[in-house]
Amino acid sequence: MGYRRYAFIAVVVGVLVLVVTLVGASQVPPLTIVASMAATTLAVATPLTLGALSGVFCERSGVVNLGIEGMMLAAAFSGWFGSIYASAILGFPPLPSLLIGVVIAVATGAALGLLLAALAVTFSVDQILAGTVINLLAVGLTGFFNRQLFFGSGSVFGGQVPHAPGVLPRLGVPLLSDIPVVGPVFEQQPIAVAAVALVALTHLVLFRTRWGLRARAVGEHPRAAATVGIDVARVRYVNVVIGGAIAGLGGAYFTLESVPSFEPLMTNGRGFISLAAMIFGDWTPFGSWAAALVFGAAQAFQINLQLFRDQIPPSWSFLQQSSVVGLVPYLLTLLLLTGVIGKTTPPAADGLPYEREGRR
Amino acid sequence: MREKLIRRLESLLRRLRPLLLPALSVFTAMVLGGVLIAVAGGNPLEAYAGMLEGALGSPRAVSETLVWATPYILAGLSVSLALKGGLFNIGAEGQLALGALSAAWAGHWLPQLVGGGLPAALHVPVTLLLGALAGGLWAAVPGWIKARAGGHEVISTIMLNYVALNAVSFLLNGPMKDPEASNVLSRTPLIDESARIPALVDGFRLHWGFPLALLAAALVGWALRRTTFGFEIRTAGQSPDAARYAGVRVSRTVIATMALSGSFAGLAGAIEVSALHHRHELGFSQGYGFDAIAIALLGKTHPGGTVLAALLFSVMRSGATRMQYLTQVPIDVISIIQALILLFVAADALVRRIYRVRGEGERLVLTRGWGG
Amino acid sequence: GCNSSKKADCASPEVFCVGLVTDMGKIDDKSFNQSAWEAIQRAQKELGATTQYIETTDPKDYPKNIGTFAEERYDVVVTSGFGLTEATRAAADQFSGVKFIGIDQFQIATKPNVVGLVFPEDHGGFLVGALAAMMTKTGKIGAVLATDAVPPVWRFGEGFRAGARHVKPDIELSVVYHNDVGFDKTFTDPEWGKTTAVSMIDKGVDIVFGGGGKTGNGALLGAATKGVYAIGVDTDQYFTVPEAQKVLLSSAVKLISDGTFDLIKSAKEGKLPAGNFQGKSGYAPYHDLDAKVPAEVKAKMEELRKGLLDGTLKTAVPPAKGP
Amino acid sequence: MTAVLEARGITKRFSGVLANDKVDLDLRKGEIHALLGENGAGKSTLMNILYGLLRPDEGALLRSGRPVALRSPSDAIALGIGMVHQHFMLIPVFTVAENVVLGAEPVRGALLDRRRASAEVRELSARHGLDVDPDARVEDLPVGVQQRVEILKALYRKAEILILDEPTAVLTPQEADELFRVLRGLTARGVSVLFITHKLREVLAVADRVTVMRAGRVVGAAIPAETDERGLAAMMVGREVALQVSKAPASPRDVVLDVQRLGVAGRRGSGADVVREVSFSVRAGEILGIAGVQGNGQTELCEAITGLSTPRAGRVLLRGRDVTGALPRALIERGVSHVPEDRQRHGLVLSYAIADNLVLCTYYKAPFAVRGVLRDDAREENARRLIKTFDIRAPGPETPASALSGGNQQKVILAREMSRPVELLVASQPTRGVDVGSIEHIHREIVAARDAGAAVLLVSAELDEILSLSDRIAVMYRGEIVATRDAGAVSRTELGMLMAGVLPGEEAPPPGEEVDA
Ligand SMILES: Nc1ncnc2c1ncn2[C@@H]1O[C@H](COP(=O)(O)OP(=O)(O)OP(=O)(O)O)[C@@H](O)[C@H]1O
Ligand SMILES: Nc1ncnc2c1ncn2[C@@H]1O[C@H](COP(=O)(O)OP(=O)(O)OP(=O)(O)O)[C@@H](O)[C@H]1O
Ligand SMILES: [Mg+2]
Ligand SMILES: [Mg+2]
Repeated sequence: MGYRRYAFIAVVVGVLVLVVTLVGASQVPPLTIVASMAATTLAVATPLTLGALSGVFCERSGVVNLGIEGMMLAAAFSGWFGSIYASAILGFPPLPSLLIGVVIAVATGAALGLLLAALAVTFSVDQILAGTVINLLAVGLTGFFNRQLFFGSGSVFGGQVPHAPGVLPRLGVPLLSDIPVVGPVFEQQPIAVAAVALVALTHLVLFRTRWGLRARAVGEHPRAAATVGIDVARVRYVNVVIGGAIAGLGGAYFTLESVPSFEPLMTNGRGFISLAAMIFGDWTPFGSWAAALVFGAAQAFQINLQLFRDQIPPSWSFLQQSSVVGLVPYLLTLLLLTGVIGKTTPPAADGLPYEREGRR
Repeated sequence: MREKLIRRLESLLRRLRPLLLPALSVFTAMVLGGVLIAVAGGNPLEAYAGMLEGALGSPRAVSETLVWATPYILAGLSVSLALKGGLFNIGAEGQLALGALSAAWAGHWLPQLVGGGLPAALHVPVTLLLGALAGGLWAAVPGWIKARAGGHEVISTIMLNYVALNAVSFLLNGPMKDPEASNVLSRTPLIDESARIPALVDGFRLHWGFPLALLAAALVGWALRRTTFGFEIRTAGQSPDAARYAGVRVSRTVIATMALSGSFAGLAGAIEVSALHHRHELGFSQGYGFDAIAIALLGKTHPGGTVLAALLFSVMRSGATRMQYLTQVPIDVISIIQALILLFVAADALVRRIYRVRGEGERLVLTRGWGG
Repeated sequence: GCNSSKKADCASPEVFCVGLVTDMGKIDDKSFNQSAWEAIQRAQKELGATTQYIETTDPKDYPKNIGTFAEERYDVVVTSGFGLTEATRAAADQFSGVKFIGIDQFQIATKPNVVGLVFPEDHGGFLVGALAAMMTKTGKIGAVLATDAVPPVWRFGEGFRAGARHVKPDIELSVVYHNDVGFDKTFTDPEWGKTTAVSMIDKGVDIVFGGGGKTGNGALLGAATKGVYAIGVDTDQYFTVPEAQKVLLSSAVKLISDGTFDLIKSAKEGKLPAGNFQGKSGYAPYHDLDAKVPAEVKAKMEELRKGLLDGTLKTAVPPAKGP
Repeated sequence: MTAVLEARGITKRFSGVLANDKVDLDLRKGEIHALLGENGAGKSTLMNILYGLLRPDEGALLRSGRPVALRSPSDAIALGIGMVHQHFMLIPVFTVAENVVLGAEPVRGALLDRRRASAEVRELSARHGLDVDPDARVEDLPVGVQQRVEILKALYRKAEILILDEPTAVLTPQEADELFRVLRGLTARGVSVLFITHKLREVLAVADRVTVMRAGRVVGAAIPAETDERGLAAMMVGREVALQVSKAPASPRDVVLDVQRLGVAGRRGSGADVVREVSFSVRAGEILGIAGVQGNGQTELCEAITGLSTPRAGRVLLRGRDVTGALPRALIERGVSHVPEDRQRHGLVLSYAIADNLVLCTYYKAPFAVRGVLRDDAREENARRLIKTFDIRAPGPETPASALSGGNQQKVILAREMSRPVELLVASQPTRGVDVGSIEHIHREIVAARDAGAAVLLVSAELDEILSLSDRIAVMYRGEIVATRDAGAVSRTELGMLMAGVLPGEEAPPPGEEVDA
């Protein structure tokens, strides 16, 4: 991703933070506001970052993943169920139960990745359609099993939902997290930390390793990759399954790290925003992360403006309407799509099925 | 004489052949759905029988099913038409909501604006037209973005869905909220009597919107095959490059296709308001856009197929209530079955393998990657 | 929820049938649909009623779903949610032999066979608002709520505001609604609720009132992670959000289940009232934090509660948000 | 002596097409073996089978006498087989080094060793005299250099057998000679080369042996010393072929197309223009040939003239009227016909019936449409007539264009473009990838258009085509017209030099230099 795009993102985030700081300055010390905005931004960005990385993994190898939303939702559910089952039925202590939940969530994501790969690679199904199928399926299945497993006398827990084992604990950076006011920024939960680590790791894998070179080759020109002995289908399968697993981790964030409960449809379209973040980030890990932070900052902006609604002059009061400021991420994405902030270039073969004996 | 008959029969079979795989897909999905119903402690046969009874068991049931079918046909048509033009319109949801919103406006505020009531012969068409227009304009935006910068319509329509839903929420909570003192809901006032589409048969909810939707499907089918504009849409959809080289203004066609597509979704919303709810109430249209995608794909983007698929979905949705009443099976089963139908229609190689149907699969190519 | 006697002859006087039509939510929403269903299940146990539910997936099915029960000659049809107000009243005209109980449905005019079970949510909100204002140390309190497009939510929120101002006029108040997502999502976004609560707490808020399905629960969890007091909504959330027990000061409650059951019972006895029936809204026990609440606060709370009950105290919150 | 590679009885079917029919072929150590055949004869299919990209339905492959099964290209690579494909198999956004090492990358620990990759490619290119910068991005390189990268890819994998599918199609005669020098060097080291070409001249010059295929079968073999072009062509097509078009001298009349100082920006919008200061004119009744190696701005020039892109500078006049920046349809209405370079992508809607493709530019006008409604009878009548006059070999008007052979697809386009009054015909690579028989037909049609009074702008990279059809010849190099000559007054060698950018009295530019995009 070009520097212009990063600069644009930095300016947007800067403006959002500045506005809130100015508005709230009379009530709360600026540093507190900035630290709080940063914390919100990071929290909101976590599932978006993971979703976007899932997209990067899949699409760099040439498979469009429109099913991130469904993968996250299904993983949020299965991980949550797994953690409760481990703690309530199997009697594990909270932390191991949560970790079991995370593993199950990641496995669920990977399994849906496998389904996407099977549809897209083996059956050459239109990939956008395949993603849509996964989304619909995830909504139906989580709703169905949520009912089956948790509700009514015949369910696994006999109608009484046992207590969830809580959420993943915070991990602090020893010295930094003790600093007053800004300290909490350095105290994060494991999935949030993993998201940032995965950004770097994904970058490393895609751009510095043999596998990454091959995966990108497959995403750019699968036939060329095939002619040097690369197994296109295998590369795509592996990448899509990894992508699914990452989306699964993003799903785990909702029920194992953020709040210990599952709700039907609780991902609330964040999978689609992830996809927008990935495009915004020009299919690069760091770019996607930066874009996820923009979306996070936009949400922090919206929450904070409502908090300081008394400080907003009446003529600007429409800004308090969360339905107005809530539009910021969507409008930014639309703006991006019109090409005014530079063009994005997807991998050349992104979304195109590859047939071994086909012509192109 | 006999030869002629045989030839007729053969041609009929040939014409029915495209229905074979979708039928098998539906069947397979129902079988799997039946397994889930059994898991949920229900009796699949009883459940499906209940569904059929609920959807088609009485004149009233049929009427209700067709009430469901009306927006499904139009929204499905919206998605189908766009797909014919090589565009994947995920934005039917937002377009429909805005169509409903402007119909609600036209039904209530327009007469005030022009000072006095309007005759129904004028008011109804104007209401529907404004709904279609709103949906069309909203859909033209992603068309323009695509034509201008190649920004993919899948992302832009998803974003515009959010924008539309937020805007509707804002308006129904604010400027367009029913000012009636007793009103506690986010909804517009009732539209005037003159703006309401009448019922088709007295005592039933089935309304003239249904034949209108069928007419629209017929019209789209005809226009796509028989008009120069339809030719342009198809050509730009099949091969935008070749179309451009042949002198078709592809950008304009893309925008026009999206606008037309959106206007059908908008019309669907307007009809719901004008014929059924008589007002726009927050959240009445949730999920139609996504059902519409499934319907269009199940109908293989043919207008006729879309109508059939819409009817199938209506039967499921409308019959679900009775199914649940009789067997207490979670309604989510319906969503799962619909997803499975879509899955099998998309991956028809799978269905071919299961039932050993021979022949080449015509691949459903909808999108050409993000690049457009 | 399976019921073997589904073919029961509801028309016969011996068989007492109660049906529930939910709003767009599901029967297991841990919120008002579920509360209503619990009441009906209780009616099955205690009154021997034949029971059944239908979940609505689209508003246009309201009449059909209500009609399904009415045509089977159910004795009582409970419709949960203000969204069904008009459909319920229309059905009451059509099926004069059936009794209807509409939860959260304010009746502007009385119909003989419909009773609206309504709650003064502003009272509950007022009480916990006052509690929060008295208990805060920083002088800053906040509310994290689902959409204000839903009147009960709005009344809870505005009641909270009024109550806090009532005891402490200069209190710093943040009331945030979640209007920026679709209508179906505003109650099911715990992630947002938590994030928003945490953001408030970062700015000095030390008591968070979370209201509106899962979104509100998220706010309680946010308070729990930050170790500040939380106040729940609808039911005594000490039992529904166990993770927040340590910090849960109280809840603004609305006794849907009790109110519904009482009405079903009156219906069985042939004494169902018409018009509006006021359910109870108040505040829940302090539970674990009982020792932390000073006696004078407890006394003041009781005083306020009595005042609201006997009408000497008014919240000044209108039934709905103006346009 | 056993062959290093042998195919025995190879049969390959694609749905309905018998692409290879019991093909036998053997390649001996150190030889250059040419494979000839008309378009669609099955040459590429056979090569792809030898490289493991396709699996034969029947038959066996032997490597140095031992039967082998090639499940994928990696098996072929392991057996020392390398291939340069008809369409380059390079990843445009990767560097040369990345492209070369892809699939056999040097690593250090878990990470790619880019430095070593670069160094190895540099060393390899020096050893074989294939000059190329390992760190350049492939998309920035001219095709001639890209081809070197392709050969380096094979050599990097230590190929002992090198298969080249039409390697010279995109090269100037000088570049082709350079390639053959490299190939000779390789065979001297024991490498065996199997190559496909349509240029009979080359076969005679460099091959040790020739095998000819037709309709999926091997129909003959020859030793260059014992045959000539005419004989090879007859063997390929199965009849005598006129290799030269017969045409009367031109009688040019008024100027139809006048291009004045045209400048066209590159696709990426930045950098130097890809067409610079180009001026020329074409008269009614004459053919102006534009010669040049692919990628020197011809495509962009044609697009600007036909309204498909807007020039950045200069003017285009049609019969004296300024039509710069006019829309394609406006130009079509004024009698401009265009046979685009990429016939499958730009010339046809492959999924459409022939009849629809034949009205692709005129569907909206009478008699094909009346008040916006299509008229089926007119469309079908038109198709029947054109299929007959242009000798399009197809089952019927409703056959989809995708089912036609390359030559017949081209005839459909020509039929469409010539079936309305033609003032100006812009024909871009009209015979690329078309079999010899169809070339004959297409050339005759182009000359007929000229004789009927059309101005013809013929763009071709094929020297023989340019020389035999044009009345005048302009040479394009790096976006400029570097020379214009009368067709009779220029030699092949001179044209080849001009196409390579060698102006009279200059030295050849160093190989490997980049075209600034
Ligand atoms: N993937 C494919 N699917 C279907 N048909 C194919 C495929 N590849 C090749 N064919 C058909 O097989 C036949 C042989 O094609 P092939 O590409 O081998 O010809 P060729 O001799 O290389 O021609 P050219 O001179 O154009 O390179 C043609 O009729 C072609 O249409
Ligand atoms: N998938 C396919 N199935 C059947 N026939 C095909 C297919 N693709 C192409 N063909 C036909 O086969 C013909 C011969 O194939 P061939 O590869 O020689 O085409 P071509 O026009 O020379 O293109 P290229 O430049 O790729 O060689 C094509 O012109 C085309 O009409
Ligand atoms: Mg070939
Ligand atoms: Mg070819």
